[in-house]
Amino acid sequence: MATKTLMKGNEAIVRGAIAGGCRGFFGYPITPQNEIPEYMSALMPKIGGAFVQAESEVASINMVYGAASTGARVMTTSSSPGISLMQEGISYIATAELPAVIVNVQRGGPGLGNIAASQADYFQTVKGGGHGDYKLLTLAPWSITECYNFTAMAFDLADKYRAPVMILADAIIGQMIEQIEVPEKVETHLVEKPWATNGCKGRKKNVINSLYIVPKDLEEMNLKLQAKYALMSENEVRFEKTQTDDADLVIVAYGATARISKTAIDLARKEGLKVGLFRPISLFPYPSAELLEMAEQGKKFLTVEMSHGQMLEDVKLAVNGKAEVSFYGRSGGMVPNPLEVLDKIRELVGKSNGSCGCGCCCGKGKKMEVSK
Amino acid sequence: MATKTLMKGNEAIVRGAIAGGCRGFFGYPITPQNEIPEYMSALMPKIGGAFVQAESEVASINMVYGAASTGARVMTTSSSPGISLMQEGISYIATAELPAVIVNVQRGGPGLGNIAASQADYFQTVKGGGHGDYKLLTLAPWSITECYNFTAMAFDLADKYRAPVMILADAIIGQMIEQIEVPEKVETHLVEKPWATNGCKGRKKNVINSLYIVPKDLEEMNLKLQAKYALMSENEVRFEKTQTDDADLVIVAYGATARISKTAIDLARKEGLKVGLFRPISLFPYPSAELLEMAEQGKKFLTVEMSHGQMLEDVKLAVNGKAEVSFYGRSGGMVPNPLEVLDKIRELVGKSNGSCGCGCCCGKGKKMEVSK
Amino acid sequence: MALIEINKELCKGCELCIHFCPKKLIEMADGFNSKGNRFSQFKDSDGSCIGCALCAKVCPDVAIEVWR
Amino acid sequence: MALIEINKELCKGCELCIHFCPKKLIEMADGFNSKGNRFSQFKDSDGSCIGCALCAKVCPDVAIEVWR
Amino acid sequence: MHQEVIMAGTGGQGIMVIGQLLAYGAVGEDKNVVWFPSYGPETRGGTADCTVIVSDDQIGSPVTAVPDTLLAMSQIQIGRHASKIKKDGVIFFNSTLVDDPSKERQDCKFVGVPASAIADELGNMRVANMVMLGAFIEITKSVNLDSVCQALTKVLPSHRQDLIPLNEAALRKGAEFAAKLK
Amino acid sequence: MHQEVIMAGTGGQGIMVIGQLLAYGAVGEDKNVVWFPSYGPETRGGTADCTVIVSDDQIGSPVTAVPDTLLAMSQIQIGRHASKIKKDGVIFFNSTLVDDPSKERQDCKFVGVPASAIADELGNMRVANMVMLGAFIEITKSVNLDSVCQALTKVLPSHRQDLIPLNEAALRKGAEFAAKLK
Amino acid sequence: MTGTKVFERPKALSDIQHSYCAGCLHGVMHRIVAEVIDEMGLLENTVGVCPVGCSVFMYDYMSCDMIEASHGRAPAVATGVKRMLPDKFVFAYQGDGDLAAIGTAETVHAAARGENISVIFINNGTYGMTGGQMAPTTIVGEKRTTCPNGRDPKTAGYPIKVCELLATLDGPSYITRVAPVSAAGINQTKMAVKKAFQNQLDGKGFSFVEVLSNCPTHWKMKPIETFKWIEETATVHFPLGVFVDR
Amino acid sequence: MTGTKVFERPKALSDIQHSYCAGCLHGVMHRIVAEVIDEMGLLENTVGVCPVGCSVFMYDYMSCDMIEASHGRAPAVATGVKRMLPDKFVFAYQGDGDLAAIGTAETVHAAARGENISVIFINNGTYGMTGGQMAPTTIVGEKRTTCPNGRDPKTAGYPIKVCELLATLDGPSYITRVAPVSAAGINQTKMAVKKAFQNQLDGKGFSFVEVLSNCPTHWKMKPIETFKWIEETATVHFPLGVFVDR
Ligand SMILES: Cc1ncc(C[n+]2csc(CCOP(=O)(O)OP(=O)(O)O)c2C)c(N)n1
Ligand SMILES: Cc1ncc(C[n+]2csc(CCOP(=O)(O)OP(=O)(O)O)c2C)c(N)n1
Ligand code: SF4
Ligand code: SF4
Ligand code: SF4
Ligand code: SF4
Ligand code: SF4
Ligand code: SF4
Ligand SMILES: [Mg+2]
Ligand SMILES: [Mg+2]
Repeated sequence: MATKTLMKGNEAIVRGAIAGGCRGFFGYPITPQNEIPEYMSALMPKIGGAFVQAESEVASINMVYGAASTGARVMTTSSSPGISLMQEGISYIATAELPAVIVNVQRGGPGLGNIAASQADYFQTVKGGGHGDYKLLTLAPWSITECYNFTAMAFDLADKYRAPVMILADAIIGQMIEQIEVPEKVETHLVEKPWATNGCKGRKKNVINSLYIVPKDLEEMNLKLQAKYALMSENEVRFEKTQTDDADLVIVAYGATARISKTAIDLARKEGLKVGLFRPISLFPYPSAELLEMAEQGKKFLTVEMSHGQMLEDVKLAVNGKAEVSFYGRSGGMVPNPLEVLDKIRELVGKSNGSCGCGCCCGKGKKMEVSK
Repeated sequence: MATKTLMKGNEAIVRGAIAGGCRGFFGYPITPQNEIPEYMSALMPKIGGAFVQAESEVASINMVYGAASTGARVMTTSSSPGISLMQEGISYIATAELPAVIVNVQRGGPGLGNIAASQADYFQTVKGGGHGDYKLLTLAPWSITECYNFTAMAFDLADKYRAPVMILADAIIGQMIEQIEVPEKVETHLVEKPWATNGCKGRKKNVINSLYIVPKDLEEMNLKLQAKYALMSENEVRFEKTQTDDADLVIVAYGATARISKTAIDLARKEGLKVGLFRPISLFPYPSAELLEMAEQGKKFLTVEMSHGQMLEDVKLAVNGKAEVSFYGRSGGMVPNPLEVLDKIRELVGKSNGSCGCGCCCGKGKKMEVSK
Repeated sequence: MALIEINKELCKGCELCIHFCPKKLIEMADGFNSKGNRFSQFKDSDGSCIGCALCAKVCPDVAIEVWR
Repeated sequence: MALIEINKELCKGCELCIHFCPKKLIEMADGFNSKGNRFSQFKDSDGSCIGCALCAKVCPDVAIEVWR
Repeated sequence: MHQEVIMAGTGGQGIMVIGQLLAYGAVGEDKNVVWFPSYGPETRGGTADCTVIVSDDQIGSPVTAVPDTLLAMSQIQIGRHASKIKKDGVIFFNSTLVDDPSKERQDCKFVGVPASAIADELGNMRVANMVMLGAFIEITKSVNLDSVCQALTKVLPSHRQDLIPLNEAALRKGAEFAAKLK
Repeated sequence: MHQEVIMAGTGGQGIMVIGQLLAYGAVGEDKNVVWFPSYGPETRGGTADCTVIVSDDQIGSPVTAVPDTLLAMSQIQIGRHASKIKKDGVIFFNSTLVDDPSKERQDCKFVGVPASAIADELGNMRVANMVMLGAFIEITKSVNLDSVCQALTKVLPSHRQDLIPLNEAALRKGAEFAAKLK
Repeated sequence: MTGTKVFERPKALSDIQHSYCAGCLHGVMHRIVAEVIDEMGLLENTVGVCPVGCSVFMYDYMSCDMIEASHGRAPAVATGVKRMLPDKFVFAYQGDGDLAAIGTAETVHAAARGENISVIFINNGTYGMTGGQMAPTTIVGEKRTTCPNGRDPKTAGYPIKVCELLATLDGPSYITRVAPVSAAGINQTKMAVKKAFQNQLDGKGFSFVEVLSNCPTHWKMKPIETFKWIEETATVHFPLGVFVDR
Repeated sequence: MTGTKVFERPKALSDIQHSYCAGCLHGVMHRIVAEVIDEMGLLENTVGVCPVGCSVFMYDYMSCDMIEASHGRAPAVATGVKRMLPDKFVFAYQGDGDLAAIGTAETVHAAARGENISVIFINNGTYGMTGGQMAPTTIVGEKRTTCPNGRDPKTAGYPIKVCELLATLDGPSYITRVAPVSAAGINQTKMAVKKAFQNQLDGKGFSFVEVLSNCPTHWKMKPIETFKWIEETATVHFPLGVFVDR
């Protein structure tokens, strides 16, 4: 039977990865995710897996590229600046159609920033921080249990689509300790990998490559990728709705800010305000259709992020002008607390006309409110 | 008086940079921009500037970080994969508020891709390929003359806003040769740089830094950046409109695809089709207000890109559901030719109802039409 | 006659000065400074400090000044 | 009696084999192959090829085969 | 029962450990709990705070807007956090290192514990954190001291397990001291 | 006058150079011109094409949809480009290396120039490109041969300037040969 | 055809003809690598990693499994492969821009880790693929497109001797520099490659073969002249020999 | 106070107290760097570059102009500064994770270019700031959080001797390794820093001082024990001395 214990998010990511069949880890230390390589260095040898502390994040992602080429389930993890260094490698992995899991425990940015929680790598993750038209199937956990389950699931998804999968967490999710029911074992779906470069015994040679020197060929590769992303959009959209049916205002938030918003919503409901939570779990593919549907029901939206309005753009693209979209964000490691969100809710609910005064609906660059 | 000569785009970027006061170049070879470091290696020593062939793009961007810290006008150039490697450094430069010019002569991606023209680094450039909430003031030249003038101007803009400025070109623009009238001299606006780290003689010490360990401080830094970007949105929006006044359909395209679209439009006009061209010149800040205005006049839009629909999202965000937005794109180094665009125009103009059949308005991932 | 002064607030109590003093003229004090750190103190009853400044040179916190 | 065969279509006319042949049994041919490259040819009137395969070992295009 | 506490100190004072002890203790009693830390970059010297929420209900936000309690190891933390504490909340401070801070908040209860001194008596400065936790538990009753003592094996790193008796002693000394205050 | 030509070869055959010569020649006559290349990655062996558009009007698209003319240095280029050429367009090919391709397009004019052979006669294979350009100019009249010859100094790299007479000879030989075809 | 064939195209070479310039030693080195793979019977057991450089298409030219790495990262990619497949044979083939410039960290650390892989390093003193720029191995005074007046140590520094650099590490089991520009040199080169491969099979760890190679195109020399230059000049700055063998 | 002050806080140190752990040699090295800057009168002429590591806040602790570089790139940043300001004095201060892991390429190439900068390299055998992970300089057998059973060369390879590595290059003018853990060692360290700085003023090019440093916190030793360990163990694996002086 499943055991209930306390666990830190970073540890849950490690345990989930191993449950998901991860047998190779390549990473470089960076706060706030250091527990991940540390646990991996202790656990991988025990299960006959490989652990390499790489010389840099650039090396990490390229070791993952090579290790994934063999068909093994492998991963790397880092935090914002380190993920930026991986962008070339991620673009290669996506193009070579290699299954791999990447975890970003986001910290305050830009620049060296700090080690507190942030969600300002959303654009980098879902729009493509690297060059070219590729996408990262992205899952955003909001609890330690999801850290475990999503990481395990990520390896299946990576294999299913032959694509890199990103777990987008943040310093709160990674550093937080709470209860988790660790499942006895996780269902994993291992697939054949006839494409793997593991020696051409009994077959013709395999090549892992992202070079298509003839534009026509590269365009065909791109169309293949686009078809794959369309398929993900059909099959892998994940989200959670809470108290949205009767809601006038729907808060859209993921990860830690979704949890904070949940508390704010409970407080608002106590005040009789009709507010609900829409939590995108897959950030790509994004649950646009569901948002549009709610928009057409006449609901208003409030996006809450630890950024200056990044997912906000996907919400706006989803509702396509059919609903008012407001924004509340903190940045640089500042975390909105439930009361700040509650204030914003109070300000918005019951208010009839268009402009929410947050300055984020004007099309031009985004202003932000900071509770003083 | 200005001399009229033939020049290659990459050379024009070099000459424009020098005219704009560039005195330090740090770069690493990559096709299709190799002429830039090659010309720089010959010219910089002649004008008492510095040329360093860095050991990598990571080193290049960090040399730029150091060189810009001294207050000098400096630049680096690369192409898609190399720009991906610069993402951490770019995020640092933006946060440390250093003026610097970066040129991306885009090539086919993702991955190693190929060396033909592409516009698939749009997201990376304007949404933020690096971590955190920063933006790059981005200019997209469509002629050799603009390669020269925009690069020169970029140094002024970088100083004016203490921010990195990106010149987003592609293999066509970089490799193309055409006439240019080289101005006698370019007006440059040199500014005081009391913040520069050049020795603290007669003042208190200066520090160039992007670390703000206290979240409140980093949030304030972020708000300062956001204010700067808002200011750019007020002052630095650049675009060009041609034959849009009477147009039923407005093609939105930048750089090489704008030129191609221009020819298609001329052909369409010959057929009596009312089509115009809207060419964003600044990609950030994006000319959203102007697009919205035209949308409200009931015009339809067709975005033409060498990508699978990246700028398309900014067009949709701008018109905010008030107009139909169609898309035509080629990728992987395939370049749309004027007749393909003309066909798309024919298909769209005169057609009344909503769906353009390009599959790009469905909110879910983008499909694309490729002329067979 | 030489002497040293240890800035109690700068001291973190690493005890390196104590080990480096050839004359063993430094010892840990009781109590803590405002930062909650133990700190060392100079005890030179018979003025045997030679002002060699080894204590100061090894102090990571530059907490020691020396007079000679 | 040894001999070599030069694959005219693989040859790029670099002339390395010509320089490496101790017996000077290789020369450039007139004309071009279908790729527009000059190419070399084996000329061994009196069967003096010793089959040392130096020509083959130095050929960057693996255009030469040797029999002995 | 729903208790939100901020524990604040500087790196090396063992703030994270006592926060986790409280968390493990609470789980031992089948309560819901969330712990999360925030620190500066230095392993030592930098600020090191953690939030612990113990509740009978499911816990939403791990971030506390209005903590019930503050536990401060040294002076600066008072300044940084006292203002946030809820009206009639409790502020524990290490009176060995902190001068009476009661002026900071008229509407809170202040509990001074000479933790460093008591720890020193016990022969190891580093258990001042345990003394503070002991006092905290005695007064807030958010968990039983025994559950916390049992949790020591889980929380202390293997190379510190030999110090369990000392830590337990420190916890109890802290509790005793606090008991006397009532 | 508006002339769109694709010049196609493999790296090392000097396609880019003759394209640029045409461009510079045209500018010398105050025409508008755009040149742009596309190649494979290999310095040698890979495909190397360029597009040249010469026009009396402003030039929009640097990309040509329906070229008026193709200039092909060797076999493969015919296959790659012949189909694109406009009806009644002209296809120049290096007949030393290309077998008669006229079957590829019934509706185009084919001009075979034994460029490699002529170049070889001139004692340097590498000027086959110039022979082709000479023939192209003679027949299309898009610019004057002299303007192109003058452009040689601009286009040839400094370490090749000594070869100007040879290149000029090759240009003229190509023109002569083409003249005979009429 | 009389007699027996004593020299033919190795099986490990695919039948796609490479597109290197006439006289480029990349072709010779591919053939040698392929011959050794054949002779050691490794074809079906091999995963090769090729670089970004003129040899970027090596994955077409070999008939074993191949991975095309990003520029400079072949040692990291090979590490990833070898760690997951310790029983397979893994080699990396890299140019000097790839290995000694952008890939410096990956090279040094794969060597320091003693990764059980074999690396073939083609030092031709330039960036061939991108058009003949200066490389970290370009000798002082040599002209390249980014040092048009010749490499000036005052601004561009000095060439890196990679064998000597890596020989300071404890990880490598074999480090050698060869020059396949003479009959003897070609044979030595093949023997070096063979030893590097055998070391991996013997689990000895990182093996490294630096090959003094050429670039007739960007050196602007006839192929045979590049051979002469390597023998007379390159070997002076990059001495041949065995630097590590343990 | 009688007598004259013979030892006081150098001007080049700001009055912000650093937050290093008790007994950490980063503090001593900051003081030595500051003293040399004072004694050579460089304060107003200096641009310092600090790393990402425990010494990331060095920009607060020095009173000269400072630049905080991204992790490992200080040599590239310093290169950018020096190229634009050849007459200013430019130093970089880096840890062993910063300089010998992620920054390997930037270090090797700044040295190979003979960049006229001075680099102070703090080798404490661990990643202090991130919590005591294995560094490229961690000695075989030593326990760190990412080699909890001690560094095993079979999987983690061998430590890198950076001085020996860089000494194979022609660019550096001065390379030395010192250990400020004794009265003599502290004096030698200061002399080494002084020479490294003087070399730059003399335009001699790249100078490099490796400092065998400590990390009482993650080594889990008392400060004085770390001194003993450095003298008895570290110096065996990382011999002290001058490796280049020209
Ligand atoms: C990240 C990145 N930077 C730069 C390039 C461009 N590039 C391709 S090959 C090459 C260097 C090739 O030189 P070398 O490694 O010496 O190989 P060679 O062609 O000489 O055999 C460069 C810089 C790239 N493809 N990717
Ligand atoms: C790109 C990037 N990767 C990783 C980190 C995390 N990080 C910060 S400091 C550090 C290593 C510090 O070790 P060292 O350089 O030896 O300095 P020390 O703390 O030991 O003095 C690391 C890996 C980072 N900030 N940026
Ligand atoms: S100066 Fe010398 S003798 Fe005096 S206290 Fe310091 S170390 Fe001891
Ligand atoms: S060396 Fe300095 S910090 Fe350490 S105990 Fe002595 S005075 Fe205090
Ligand atoms: S085998 Fe020897 S002798 Fe015969 S042709 Fe070749 S090189 Fe000459
Ligand atoms: S060596 Fe090979 S390619 Fe060169 S000429 Fe001889 S046969 Fe031809
Ligand atoms: S460019 Fe140089 S290295 Fe590349 S294939 Fe040609 S000769 Fe060989
Ligand atoms: S963690 Fe180690 S290196 Fe960092 S300050 Fe503390 S003792 Fe010094
Ligand atoms: Mg090379
Ligand atoms: Mg260290």
